[in-house]
Amino acid sequence: MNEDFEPTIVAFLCNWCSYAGADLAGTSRMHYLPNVRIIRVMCSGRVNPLFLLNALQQGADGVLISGCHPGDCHYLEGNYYARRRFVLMRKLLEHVGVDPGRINMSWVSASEGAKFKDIIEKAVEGAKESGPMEQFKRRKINW
Amino acid sequence: MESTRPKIGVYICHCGINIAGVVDVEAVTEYASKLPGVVVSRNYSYMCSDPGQTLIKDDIREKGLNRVIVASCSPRMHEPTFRKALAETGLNPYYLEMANIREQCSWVHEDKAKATEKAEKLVEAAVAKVLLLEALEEKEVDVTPACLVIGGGIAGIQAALDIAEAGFKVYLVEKTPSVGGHMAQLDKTFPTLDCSACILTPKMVDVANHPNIELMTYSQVESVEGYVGNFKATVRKKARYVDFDKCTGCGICAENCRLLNRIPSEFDEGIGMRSAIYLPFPQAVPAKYTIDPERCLQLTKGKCGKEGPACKASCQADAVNFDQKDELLEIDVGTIIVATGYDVFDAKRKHEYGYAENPNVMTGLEFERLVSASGPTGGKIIVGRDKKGEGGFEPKKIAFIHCVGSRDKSLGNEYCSRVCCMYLAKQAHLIKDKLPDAEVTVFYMDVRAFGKGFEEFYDRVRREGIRYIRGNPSEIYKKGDDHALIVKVEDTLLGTPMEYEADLVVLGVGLEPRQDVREIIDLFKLSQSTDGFFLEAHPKLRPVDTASDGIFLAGCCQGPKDIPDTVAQAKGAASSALTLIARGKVKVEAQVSAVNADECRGCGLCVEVCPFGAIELVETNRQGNIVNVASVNEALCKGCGSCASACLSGAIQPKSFKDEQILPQIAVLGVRTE
Amino acid sequence: MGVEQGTFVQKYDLLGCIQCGRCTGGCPVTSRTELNVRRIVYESIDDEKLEDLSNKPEIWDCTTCNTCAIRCPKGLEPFEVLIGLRSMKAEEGDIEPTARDALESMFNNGNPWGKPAAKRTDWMSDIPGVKKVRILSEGEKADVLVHVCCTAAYDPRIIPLAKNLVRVLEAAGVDYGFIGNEEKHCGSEARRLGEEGLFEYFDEENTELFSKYEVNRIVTISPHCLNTFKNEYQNLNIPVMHYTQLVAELIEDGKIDLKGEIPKKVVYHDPCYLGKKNLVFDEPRYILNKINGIELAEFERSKERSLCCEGGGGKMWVESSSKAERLAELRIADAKNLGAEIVAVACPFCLLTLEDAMKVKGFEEEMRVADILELLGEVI
Amino acid sequence: MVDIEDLREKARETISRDDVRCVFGWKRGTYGYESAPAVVRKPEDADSLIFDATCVQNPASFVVLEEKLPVPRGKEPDTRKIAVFVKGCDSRAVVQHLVENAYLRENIVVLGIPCMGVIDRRKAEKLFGESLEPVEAECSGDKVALNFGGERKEVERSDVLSEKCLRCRYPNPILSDIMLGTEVEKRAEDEFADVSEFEKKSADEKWAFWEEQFSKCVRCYACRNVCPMCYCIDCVVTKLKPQWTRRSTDISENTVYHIQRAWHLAGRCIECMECERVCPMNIPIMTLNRKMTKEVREMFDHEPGVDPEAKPLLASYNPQDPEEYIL
Repeated sequence: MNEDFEPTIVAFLCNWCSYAGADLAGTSRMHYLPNVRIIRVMCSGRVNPLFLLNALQQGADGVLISGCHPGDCHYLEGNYYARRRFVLMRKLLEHVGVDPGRINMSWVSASEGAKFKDIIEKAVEGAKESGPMEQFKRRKINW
Repeated sequence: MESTRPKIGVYICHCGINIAGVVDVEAVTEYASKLPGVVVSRNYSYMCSDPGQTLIKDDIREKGLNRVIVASCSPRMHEPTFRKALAETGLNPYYLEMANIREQCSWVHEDKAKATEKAEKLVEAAVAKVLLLEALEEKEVDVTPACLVIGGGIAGIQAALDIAEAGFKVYLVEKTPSVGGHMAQLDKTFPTLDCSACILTPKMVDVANHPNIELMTYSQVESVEGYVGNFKATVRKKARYVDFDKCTGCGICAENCRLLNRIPSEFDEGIGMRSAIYLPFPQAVPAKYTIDPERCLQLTKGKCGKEGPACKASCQADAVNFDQKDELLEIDVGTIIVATGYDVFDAKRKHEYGYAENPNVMTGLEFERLVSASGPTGGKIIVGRDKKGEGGFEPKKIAFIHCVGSRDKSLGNEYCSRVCCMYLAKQAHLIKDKLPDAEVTVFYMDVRAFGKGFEEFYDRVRREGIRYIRGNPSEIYKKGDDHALIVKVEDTLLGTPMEYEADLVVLGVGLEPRQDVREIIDLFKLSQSTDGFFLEAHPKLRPVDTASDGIFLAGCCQGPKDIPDTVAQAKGAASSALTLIARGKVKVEAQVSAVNADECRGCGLCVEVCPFGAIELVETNRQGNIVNVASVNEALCKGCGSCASACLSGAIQPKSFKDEQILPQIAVLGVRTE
Repeated sequence: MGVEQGTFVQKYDLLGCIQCGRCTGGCPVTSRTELNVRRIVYESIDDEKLEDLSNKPEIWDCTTCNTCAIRCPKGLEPFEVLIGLRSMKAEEGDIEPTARDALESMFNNGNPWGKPAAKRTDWMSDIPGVKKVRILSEGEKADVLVHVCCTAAYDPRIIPLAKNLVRVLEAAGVDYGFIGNEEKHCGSEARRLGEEGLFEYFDEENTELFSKYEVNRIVTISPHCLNTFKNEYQNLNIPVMHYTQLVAELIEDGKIDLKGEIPKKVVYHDPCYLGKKNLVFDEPRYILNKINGIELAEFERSKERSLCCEGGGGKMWVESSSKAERLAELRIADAKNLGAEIVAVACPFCLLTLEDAMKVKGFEEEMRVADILELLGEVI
Repeated sequence: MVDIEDLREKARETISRDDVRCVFGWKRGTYGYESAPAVVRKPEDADSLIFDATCVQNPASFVVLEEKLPVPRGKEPDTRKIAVFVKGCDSRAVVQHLVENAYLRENIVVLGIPCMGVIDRRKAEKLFGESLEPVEAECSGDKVALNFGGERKEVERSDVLSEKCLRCRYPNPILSDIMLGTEVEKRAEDEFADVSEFEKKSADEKWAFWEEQFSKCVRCYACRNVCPMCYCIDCVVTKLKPQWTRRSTDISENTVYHIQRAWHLAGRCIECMECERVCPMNIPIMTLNRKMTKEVREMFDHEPGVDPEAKPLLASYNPQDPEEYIL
C-alpha cells in the first residue's frame, strides 16, 4: 500500500439519512480525511450505477454510495433498489478486474455521524489499498 | 432552456470563523471568479444574515445575475433561506445551488490547504451544476382540514384540544380503553406537588365532549396512505364486547365477573387487580366497560360458568354483546400528530436488583400507584401484601435508586431519562410526608435538577431529612427470611463500600421507546435516533417536525420529557399542524420527475420502481402511432429519482437532479488532485 | 519501567468512567480488603500515579470475577485495569514468590504447579471401565478434543474430574481424544497474574497445537480454560465449550443413561468464569435436575448475582492480605442455611476453595462439595 | 424435427390472416454456415422459409425493431400483429419483452420451433474453412450433418454447435401460439463452469484479459444492434445530452461502453449469444453477460425471459437481498 497516495473518492449520499449523517459528523466536529467529495442526491435509489462508471472514468479512485438503513428510506424503498443495483454492478466491475474495494456502499442514518466518519476512513483505506485507479481512467485528449 | 447566457454569482460565507478559520475564503473567492459563467464572486462574514442576503439580492438586480451559488453551510440548513432571497428579486428560486463547505469541509478537516482545495472543488461542482439547472414551478395542493392524533396521553390530549379549539376536526386514536396515558397513573407531580388526576381528568373529559374531536379509544391505526394535506388512514376499532351507547359505566358487570380481582390491573401496574370486564380506572374516559378478550372465559373458552356469563346477566342496560366485531374506519386528514408515548424500563432486565424475585423491590411507577389515593391501598404505604391484598407492613427504611435503565450503555440506553431524579425526589418526599419516622435514602450518581423549580424542590427534599448518598448500587439481595434487603453500594464520596439494609427499594426506572415502536415507524415512515426514540427533523430548529411533511411529534415518543415539556411540545405540534390546516394549501415538491415522451419506450420499469404510485403508462400519439409512455402525477411524486436509475435510456429524470446535471458534478469532483 | 503517556486511558477507555461506584459496590472482595476498584480507575487516569498504584498490595486481591464489568453502565472492564497494574509489576519480576514460581513453572513445564510435563498423562490410568484413554496423533480426526487443564491433570483432588469425564464420554459413545503430554497451560492464570507476554506465548503455542488435529470442537473441564480459549485467543477458529454444555447436549440427545440416584438437597454455585463471564447458567442446572433424587436449591445470590469463591484471578498463588472471613466461607454458610447437603460446582478452583472453606467451618459431617463431574460419575 | 413444408404452410396461413402484418423467420443465405433472416409479407414469400441448424439469428429482435413509420395525416396506423418464428432461446426474448411491456401479448403471433442446436460459424470455419456455398446443416442425436452443396460431412455435436446450445436448458419455446414439430429433450444443465473458471483469475489477470479484448473494439455497435433486448429509442451510449461515453475508440471509452452494455442487460439477458456472434473483432462479449446471469441467479434466484408474469429484476427487491458488502 502506498501511504503517500491520496485517493479521490466520489460519494453519493441520500439527502435524508446519509447526507444528514455527514452534516452531523460536521456539527459534532469529527475530523476525517478530505479525500471524499460528496454529491447530494435525494435518495440512494437515484444513484444510477452508470454514475459510478463515470466517476471511475473521470479519475476517481473509489466511489461511495450511502443511503438510509433498510426499512428507513424516506421514500420507502429506494435504498432496496440501490442495494440490488450496486451489488450487481460491483460484481460486474470485479469481473472486469476492477478491485471491488473501490466500490463502497453503506447505510448511514441521520444520527450516525460517527459511523459516517468510520465509513469515510474505510473507503479511503480501501482505495489506498487498491492504489490509483488507472484502468479505464479517461485519457486527456490533446487535439 | 432560457436563451440568456448564464450569469453566475458566487457567494462564499465565512460563517464567522466556522468556515474562514479553516478555509481560505479569499482563495476560494478568487478561484470561483475564474470559473465559466461566473460574473461576480464575493465572500462575506455571514451570508445568511440580512446584509448577506441583501448582497446577493443587490447583485441579482444590479448585475443581472441569473444563477446563484452560496458556499456556506449544509443546504439542509439554509437552502430555503436563500431560495427565498432569490424569489424576492423575481429570480426563480431553483436557480440556486449550494456548496456545503462548513459541515462537510471546514468542520471536518484540519489541514487548511486541503480544506481550501476541497472547498474550491465543491464550489466548482456547484457552478458546473448550476449552469444546467432549470426554473421550476412550485405547485400547491389543498389540505384536508382535519388532524389525526395518535396516542391519548397528555401529549395527544393537549394537541387534540388545541386543534379542536381552533375550529378544526380532530380524530384522537388511543390504543387502550381510556385516554389518560401514564400521567393518569401518577399521584402527585413534581415540583409543585399538584395532584396529577386533578389537573388531567378535566382535560380528559374535554376531549371526550368536544364537538370537533372524534375520540376513538381501544382503536389502532392500521395503515396510512397519501401525502401532506391528503392522508388517508384506516383505523381499527377493536371490539369492546360492550355496546358503547348502552353502557352506563355502573360497574355491576365487573363486580359479578367470575374473574373479579383475579387479573393484574395494567393501570395499577399489577399491584391492584381487576376483572375480565373492566374500566381501567375509576376516572376513565370514556366511562365505558371493556371485556379483555385474552382473559374473559366466555371469549377464550367459549364458556363461563354453568349459568353463562354473569356480566351479561347482571347488566341492566343489556350492553354486553359477545358477538361484537372489530370495525374498520377510513378517515381523511391533512396532518398527523404522533404522540405514542413511552414504556418504562423493564426492571427485570437488571438482574442484579432482584426485581423479579423480591416483591419489596418495586419500580417508580408501581410506587406511584402504591402511594396514590386512588391506588389499591388507598394511598397507604403498605408493602408485602398477599394476593388478596391483605397483610403487609409499613416500611421503615426505604432506599431509592437513580438511573435504573438509563445512562447505561450495557443495557443499550445511553441517554438520561430526565424525569427520574425529580420523581424520586418527589416520591421520597411523599414517604416523609406519610411516614415521618421512616428512614429514606436516595442513591444517586448525579442529581439533574435542571427545570423550573427543580433545584428548589431538591433542596427542600434534602432539608426534610432525606439522605442523598452518591453511589449507584451494584446489587440488591435478600438477607434471611424477614423483609430485609441488602443494597450493596459504595458511598463514592467517602470511598466506603457499604451494605445498606432496607425493607423497601424503589427503582428509578427510566423511559424507553415503546415496544411497538417498529410498527409505528413502518406505519408513518418515521426515523429513529440512536436512542430509539423518534427522530425530529432538526434537533434544534424543527423539534416537532419529522422528515415526512405533515407528520409531527409530541411528547415522549420523541424522547424522555416531563409533563410541562410534553405539553409545550404538544402545543407546538398542534400549532404546526394548524399552520397547514389554516392555510388550506400546501406547497408540493417542485423537484419532481418528468418524462421525455419522445425517448420513453414504455417499458414500465419506472412504474414498478415508484414507491408512491406516481407514474403510470398512458397511451400517447407518436407520429400517428399509439404508444405507451410513462407519465408522472406531480402531486404524488416526491422527487426521489429512483425511476431515473431504473430507466435504461434516461427518459425519466427528476428535476434538479438530472443525469446531465449530476455528470458535470462528477466530472469536477472525480478528478484526482495530484 | 515506563508507561507510555495515556496508554492506560486509551487501553481501558478510562475517560468513559462516570464514577458511579457500581464496580466497587458489587465487588465481592471490597468487604474484606482495601481494594477500591473505582478509585483505582479514577487515579489511573493520571499516568504519574500508575507506579504508586501498582505497588498497592490490594491490586492482588481482585479475583477477576467480572462482576465490576457486568455492572458497569458504561461497558468498561475495571478489573482489567488491575491486571494492567499487575503486569507492571510482573514485568519487573517484583511479585510474590509463590506467583513467580507458578509463572516460571508455566514456562518451563507448561503448568503452574511445578510438575514435570512428562507426568501430565499419569492420571489416565485406572479409570473404571476404560482400558485406554484415546490420545490423538497429529492429523487425527475426532469430534471432541478434551483439554484437561493443569489442575485436573496434576492435583490429586481434581484428577477424579478428568477421570469421570472420560467415563461420561465413553458411556455416551462420543468420538473424543486428548492431546497427551504435549498439552499445555491455557495461559489464563498467566494473564491474570499480569504476565501478558507469557499469555501470548500460550496463545500461539496452543493455537498451533490445536490446529494439528482435525476436531470439530474443544471441550474444557475448567471454565477458566474455556474463557481464555473462547474470548482471549486471537486466532483460534475452533468452537470451544465447557463440559457442562457438552454433557447437557448428550443428555438431551438421550446418549447418557443416568441410572443412579443421589437423594440429596443440592445447591449449585455458579463459577464466575462459567456464569458471569460466559453466561452459561442453564446447562449445569439442567444436568443436576436430570440426576434422580436431587432436590435443587438456589442461593439467593445466584446466576448473574453469584458470589465469587475467590479462587480465580491468580488467587491460587497469591495469599490475601485480609484476615476477614473468606467469601468461600460465606458461601458455605449460606449453603448450610439453605439446608444443602451437597454444594455442586463446575470448576476446579471453586471445588478447591469451597471444600477448604467447608473444612474450616467444620461442616464435613453434614455436607460435601462436589463437581458436577463427580456427581455424574456416581450415577452413570 | 420440423417439416419445412409444414413450416411454410403455417407461415402462409399466418400471413394470410387479415390481422397479421408480417412474419419473421429464416431463409437460406447466399454463402457460409449461417442462413439469413427473412420477412414474409405476402403468402408467396413463405416459399423461401427454412429451418435447420444454420438458423442462428434471433428473429425476436425484429419484433421490437420493426420500425413504426410516421403515419401520414388522415391515415390509420398499422396495428396488425407481428408474427415471429422462435427457437427456445428466441422465445425467452419474447417473454422478456412481455415483462417489459415492449408489446402486448395479443399483438404478436408466436410460431414455436423446437430446436436441437445451431451452428457456431467460427467453429465450423475452423473445421472446414470458409464456404462460398450456402451450407445446410441438420442435427440428429449427437451428430450434426453438414451439406456443402451435395457433399455431406458429419461431425460431433460439440464440435460445431454454438456454446449456448451445448448448455441449452430451453430447447423448446417457452410460449407459442402455434407449435411446429415435436418437443425435444433438454440435454444439459448450466453450471456456469466457464464463468467460475474466469472468476479464479486475479484482478490483474482479469484486467489484462479485458484490456486486450476491449482495445480491439471498433465500436461498430453490432452487438447492441443485434441484441433483442436493446431497443431504447435513444441509447445512452450514443446519446449526446448527457454524453455518457465519448465516441473515440480508446480503451477508456471502449471499456465503459462494454460495461454499460452488460449492465443494461443485467437481469435481462436471455442468453441468445447474438452479440458475441456478430462481433467482427471476436470479443467474448458473453463472458460479461454470463457473469451477470450467474450472479442474478445465485443472489436473487431470478432468471429473465422464462416467466411473462415476472417482475423485472432491477425494478423489484427483496428486503432480504444480500448486503454483505455494505459497510
